[in-house]
Amino acid sequence: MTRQTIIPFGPQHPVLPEPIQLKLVLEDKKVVGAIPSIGYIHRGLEKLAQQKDYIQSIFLIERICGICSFLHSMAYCQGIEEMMNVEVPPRANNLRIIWAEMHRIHSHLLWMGLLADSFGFESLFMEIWRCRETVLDIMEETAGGRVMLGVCTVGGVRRDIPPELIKKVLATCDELQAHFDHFIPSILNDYSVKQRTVGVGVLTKEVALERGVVGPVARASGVVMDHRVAKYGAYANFDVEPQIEQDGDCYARSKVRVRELYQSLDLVRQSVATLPEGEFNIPVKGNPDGEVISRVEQPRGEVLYYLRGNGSKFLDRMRVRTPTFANLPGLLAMIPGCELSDVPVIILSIDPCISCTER
Amino acid sequence: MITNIIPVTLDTLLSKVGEIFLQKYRLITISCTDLGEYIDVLYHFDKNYEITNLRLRLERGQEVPSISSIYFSAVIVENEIQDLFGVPVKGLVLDYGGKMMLAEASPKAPQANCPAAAPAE
Amino acid sequence: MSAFSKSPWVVHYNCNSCNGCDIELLACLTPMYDLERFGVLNVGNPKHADVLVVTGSVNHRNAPVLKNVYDQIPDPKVVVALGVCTSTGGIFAECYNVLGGIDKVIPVDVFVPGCPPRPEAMIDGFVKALGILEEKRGGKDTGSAEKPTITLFPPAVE
Amino acid sequence: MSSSPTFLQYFLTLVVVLVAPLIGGILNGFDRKITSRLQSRIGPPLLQPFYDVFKLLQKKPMVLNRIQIMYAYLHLAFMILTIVILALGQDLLMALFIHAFSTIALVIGGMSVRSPYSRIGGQRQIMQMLAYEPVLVFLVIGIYRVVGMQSGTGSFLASQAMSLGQPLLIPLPLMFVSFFIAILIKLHKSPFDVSTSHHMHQELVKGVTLEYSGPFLALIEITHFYETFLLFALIACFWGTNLLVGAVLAAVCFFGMLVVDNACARLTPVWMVRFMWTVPMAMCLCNMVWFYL
Amino acid sequence: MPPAYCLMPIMFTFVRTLFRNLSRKPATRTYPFTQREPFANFRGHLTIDPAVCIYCGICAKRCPANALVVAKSPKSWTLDPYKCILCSYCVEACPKKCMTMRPEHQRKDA
Amino acid sequence: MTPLLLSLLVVAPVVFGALAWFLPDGKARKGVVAFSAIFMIALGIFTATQGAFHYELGSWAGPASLLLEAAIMALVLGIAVKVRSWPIGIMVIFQLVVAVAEHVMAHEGAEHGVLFILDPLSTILMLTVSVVGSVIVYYAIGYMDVHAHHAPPTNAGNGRFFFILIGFLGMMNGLVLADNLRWLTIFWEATTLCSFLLIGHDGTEIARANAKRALLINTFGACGMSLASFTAATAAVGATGTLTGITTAHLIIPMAFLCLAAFTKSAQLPFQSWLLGAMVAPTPVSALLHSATMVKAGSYLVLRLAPAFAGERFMVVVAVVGAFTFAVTSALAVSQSNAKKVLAYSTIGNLGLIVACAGIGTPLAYTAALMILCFHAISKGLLFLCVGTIEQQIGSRDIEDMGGILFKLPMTTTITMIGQASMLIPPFGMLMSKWLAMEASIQHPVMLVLVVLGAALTVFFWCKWLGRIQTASFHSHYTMEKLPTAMLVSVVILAVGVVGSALAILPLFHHVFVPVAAGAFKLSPSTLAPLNDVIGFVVWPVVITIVVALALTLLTRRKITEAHVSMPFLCGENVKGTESYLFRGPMEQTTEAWAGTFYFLSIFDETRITQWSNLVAGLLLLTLLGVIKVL
Repeated sequence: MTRQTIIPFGPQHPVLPEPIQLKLVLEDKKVVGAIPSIGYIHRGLEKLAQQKDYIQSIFLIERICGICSFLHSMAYCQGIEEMMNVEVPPRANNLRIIWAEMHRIHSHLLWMGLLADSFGFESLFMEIWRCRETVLDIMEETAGGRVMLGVCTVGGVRRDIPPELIKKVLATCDELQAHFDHFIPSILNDYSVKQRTVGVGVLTKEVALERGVVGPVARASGVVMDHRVAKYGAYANFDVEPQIEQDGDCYARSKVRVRELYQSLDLVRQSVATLPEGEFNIPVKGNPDGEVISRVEQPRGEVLYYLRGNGSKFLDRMRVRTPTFANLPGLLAMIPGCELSDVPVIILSIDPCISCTER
Repeated sequence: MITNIIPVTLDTLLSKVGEIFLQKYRLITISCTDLGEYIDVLYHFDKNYEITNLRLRLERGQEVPSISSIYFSAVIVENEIQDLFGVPVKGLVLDYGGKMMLAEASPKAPQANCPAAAPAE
Repeated sequence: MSAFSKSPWVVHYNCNSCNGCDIELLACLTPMYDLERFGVLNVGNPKHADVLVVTGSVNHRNAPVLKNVYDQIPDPKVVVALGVCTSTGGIFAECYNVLGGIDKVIPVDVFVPGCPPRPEAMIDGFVKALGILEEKRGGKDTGSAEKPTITLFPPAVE
Repeated sequence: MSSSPTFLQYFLTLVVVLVAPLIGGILNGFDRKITSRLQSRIGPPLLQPFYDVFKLLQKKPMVLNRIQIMYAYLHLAFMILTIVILALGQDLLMALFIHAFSTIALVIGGMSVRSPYSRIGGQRQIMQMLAYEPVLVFLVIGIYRVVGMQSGTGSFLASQAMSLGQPLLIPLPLMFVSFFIAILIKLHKSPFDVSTSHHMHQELVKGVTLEYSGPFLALIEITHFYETFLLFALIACFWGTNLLVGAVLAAVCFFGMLVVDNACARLTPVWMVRFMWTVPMAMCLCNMVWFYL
Repeated sequence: MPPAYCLMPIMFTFVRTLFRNLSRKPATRTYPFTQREPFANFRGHLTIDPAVCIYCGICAKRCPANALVVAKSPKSWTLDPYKCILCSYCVEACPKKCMTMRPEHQRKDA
Repeated sequence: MTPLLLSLLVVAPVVFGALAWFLPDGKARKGVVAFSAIFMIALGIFTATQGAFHYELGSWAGPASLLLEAAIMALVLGIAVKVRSWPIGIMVIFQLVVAVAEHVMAHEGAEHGVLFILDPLSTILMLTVSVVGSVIVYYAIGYMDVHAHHAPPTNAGNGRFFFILIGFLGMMNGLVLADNLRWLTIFWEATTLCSFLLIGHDGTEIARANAKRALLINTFGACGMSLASFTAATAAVGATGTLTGITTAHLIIPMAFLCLAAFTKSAQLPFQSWLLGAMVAPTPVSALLHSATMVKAGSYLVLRLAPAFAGERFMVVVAVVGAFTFAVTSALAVSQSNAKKVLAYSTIGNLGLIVACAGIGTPLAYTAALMILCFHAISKGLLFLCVGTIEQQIGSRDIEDMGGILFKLPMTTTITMIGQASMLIPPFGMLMSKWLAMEASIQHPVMLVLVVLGAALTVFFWCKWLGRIQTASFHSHYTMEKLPTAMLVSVVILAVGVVGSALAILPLFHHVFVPVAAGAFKLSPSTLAPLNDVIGFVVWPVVITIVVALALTLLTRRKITEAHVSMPFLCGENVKGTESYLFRGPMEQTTEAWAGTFYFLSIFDETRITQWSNLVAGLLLLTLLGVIKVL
């Protein structure tokens, strides 16, 4: 009866900070189909990493994604260390966790702000991003970069956090926790916010398993999966409880991430409390050889590095499977049946990182 | 180091993947490495944080069957392999025809190590 | 400064960026840096914009998109390129799918170096862009921005 | 009575038409300034809306077709006409229809281009009209009942509101609240900014105004100034017996609007229509029932 | 979903924060009118003391972004700030420690 | 003079029609049709200038009416047999029985009332029928030429079509002028028959089925008519066989039956389905019978009787049925993408508004109803003709397909826009009368709510359509479309009528509508002075505003050249080239971006709303039965 509406959603679209295109097909006002078009941001980074030596690659790999850059370099370094049988000093492991969890906080806050923006809650966005500056400041002070920390290296970390800064880190944690209380209720309880998130973009547990989604998206659908449980690095010393929700809608994803914020704060504190004295990096000799898979839980979910060395300082293969890459098929299952105005919310609810996806 | 590697051939790939699917494994991804004389394809599956890998040795010019009819989530990665390694993938549920990651004007099969496609270093 | 350069509306296009510059640009708009002090609004739509902010380098797929977005901004307009990728391709310059800086596709008025540039640097870039916008309104040809390298020689031995 | 306005009325109307955009613009400036402060920012200068308009007027025109130009002018012209008719004390319901046509002009202007986002924005704008028009009609009819039906004309802004002896707010409290909600829709404030939105908000990439740029967008902005002025002038008239109190009332409502705008997520168009056709409509009807009892 | 009016009381949860913001000074850092002291650790821009440099070229070799070019004769050290990713790998690699990463970002006119 | 005029008004069209039937296809027939159209216009205007008249037939009128009725009944019975519909058959036989019974039982004198009457009210409808109807007949000349080419082969042929179409004008005039209820019933049935034949004209399966349904429902209405006549003629007190005789509360039962008949003819809920089905007929038929004239007959009847019953509680129900119809059909029209169906729903809604105004029964409401009756005929006739033209030119009547026709059919589209604007904007008649209706309904809260909601929904669907038809890309030049003269001329005439009536709305209001309303309520026009004030001020300011805006547009427009035209916003993925709405999508395929119009099918679900509202309307009708208590 009526003709289908076909609109391009992206690449240049204000609610998507990153270029991805969804060809949306609407019947009347219901979205019936979405076909993604990617490649707007494909650089060929895997190939380049094979052309640079394995230390230089760290800086490249940090720039796979500007949001979870530290966790990328951490996963990569862990892989190389495993290949070269390097034992990382315990202090470095703990420092890595401090930065990793702070990165998770900053990433989740960023996501939360963008979500607020996607349903037009501008002042909530502003408030959350103001809070996020606190994390950025402490990262800048400890690591030397606001988003590109550049501290992780093979064999440890490049910088230590001196005791006076450790105090500041703890103070920041308290400040953050106090600030969260101002806006978290709005994300979780506000009627208008719930209207936009509850029951929107539902991904059932079955579909979540079948489509292989990861991270908060999977956890919000009731899939128990948090790679930190697998005890890599210093996570071996802490108990990480995966945050699970059953509903699988955008609201459940918010809840999971909100709880992870507090969890991350807790992990930072634990990590500070158990920070051992000693070296924070050890010199590394030789070149990587063999095959290794390194997995790390990023803010968006599990990232997989498949590294293959050949005894030279260049790798044969550096393969990254980023969380958004795994979540895209899940996204395609959420969209059909929603309304056009829900599309931005659903897309943002998986916390897409296209630059990760396409590398 | 990677343990748990099960070698498969082109003929046994689909049946093996089907078996793994029935055991409720999750497909993490497919890694592809061009080793010059042949292409090495690794299928990573996960269950309870344990990885199981299938290793497929692919001769140059061979076509690989798509597992996207079993694991839909393989669509994107298989398209990517098709794009970047120039390995034709047969039976994709959603076939981008080599234009998912790469544009019309991009270099073809850039990650394949064959001399024709390798960029000058 | 006339009213013209007191109201620069911005459209942002992420070309090939790793998100680092994007989130720093967004951070510029948030309370801590608040670019709206200068009248900057992120309009998200090239038709309403005066300033095109680009992050990231150009690849084969997004080059025509960038050109389209640029073409859809009514004159007079200014292009601000944030970050080293936008200027030269940065660390990704050698990637097979990277064409290089955005000046290969559109004329650029301001380059802001940094990886990513910190918000203060971006504000500097915007302030400079406002000046150029003012000149362009007067019909002046401002040319395109330069990317000077810094070369140092050993001091002459006395 | 509407029969023939005096020369003085014509003169005053001219003054109102000239001053209205200035006041509307300043109000918009306050809007942005206060919004910024609510968000803990410094925000733009107070005169920023005027800078925006001046800038837009200096931009090169850019269009998709020539038809949309006509609707930008019609949008503005009918908004001014609404103010003229109200200032001259003519029929309120007719003023409402003319005001509605001003919005229709914007909708059709947005829909006259084939650009998909603009068209969808246009249709959402119609949904907005669908949501608030009944409330406004009921308000007008409520005013008729209060001011007296014999005349059939409510010379609203001028004498009658004052001659009533009591402020309109007293007999029409529920309608006033509904009107306030309608204002949120009219000015595209959250949670009702579905067809287009202001400031940094992005809905459908600016929805119905998407394909207007430069001078034509300036026309729409100026209309927006007029509309802001009109709506808050109407609010002030709810306390027409003492316009000073009315101004305070308007200021309070203005601030209330900003708070609501900043404390709500954008809701979906369908929710908006459902809400408007239940809660505010029911309030209007309850208020109406008083007069039929 | 329950009808709208049942849930009205928990709308406007954000109002408290808004009024809190209104009652305080804006959080804005008024750059460029006031400038914050940069953190000592920040990697702002790269400088070199040409007098100490021995023009060995190690930094150029290490640089992941190829932003450095070092010529042996005539001796020169060239930095392309529009390529430099500020990783400070060169600073660590320099045998003479003649390079420093300054905490201020590079000003346009510098 | 009067008998001559009368017979010309009623018989001449039939004669012309017969002539058209027997003439061969071609110039001769077209000439006859064109001449008859012009003749009827002239005759209508001439008759109107003659002023009111009464005319009584001789004593032969009674038996003649019985004979004529029997003849028509026989015809309908034949059709009933042919279409195998026993309900129609039974109802026809029932009517015949009632007619005979009335003839036998009628009180003395009831038979010899004034038989034909032309008063100001009937003048208005007669003029509308003659002028608008004739213009549509003239349009049909061009339309049927093309229609024959791509419509399914018809078994009837254009000759018969024109016979019925022109003959219908006579029947309609008879209906308007007849005062004797028996004669009224005859013309009533005759128009039903015309409608049946014309709906089935194309001879397709669906056309035949819809024609049958129309016949069924209208025969049901005719039963009401027949009963009304019977009860009026045999009433214990104040028995009269005439329409104008039904003035007192004693005759409320005939009034109720008349309302029933009127509701079926005007397709009020729950009888709306036949009118929607009737849209399969060729467009001139839809324009003439199913929008401008025949369906008005129902609301005209209610309107004629309204002053007498003003204030009766009974009329409140009538008014609510009308207002309810208006609100529901407006909602249903939102969900339609078939242009003719939208028009059909809108027509039903406006008829409902007339009925509602009649039910309110104040002079103000009465004036509003008169204005809608008149302006709606012009506007809707125009819109139907435009849709007919568009349909023939683009081969679709779907609103979605009407994008971009502005430059294909600049003339038709502009006129369509005027037609649509006339439903939406002051000072066009439709909007002004809707405004009056709203002001009038203030007295009745229930009606007020329904009318306000209906009006809001009306804006909704007109806007969507208006937005769709002028969607266009940039064209620096356009060329006028080539249309058959008949189609072009008639559309232009109606468009001029729409604009002219808008400009002249003040004089029309003061000198035509208000006096008629005053006459109906036996008031002097001066007592309606406040009414005059209502419409007072607006017309010229609006006209000036539009002119200023258009002038500014023209000034600006000249400066806009191809150089200022940009690509639409497609998120940056535009494909440059001739068609600028293509974008590069997944797999590097170019796709056309397209924003369809939203019809909110899930909310305004036609089937569901129809079911529920039919139920409600049926219950409302049952409350009409309450008049039995008068017995």
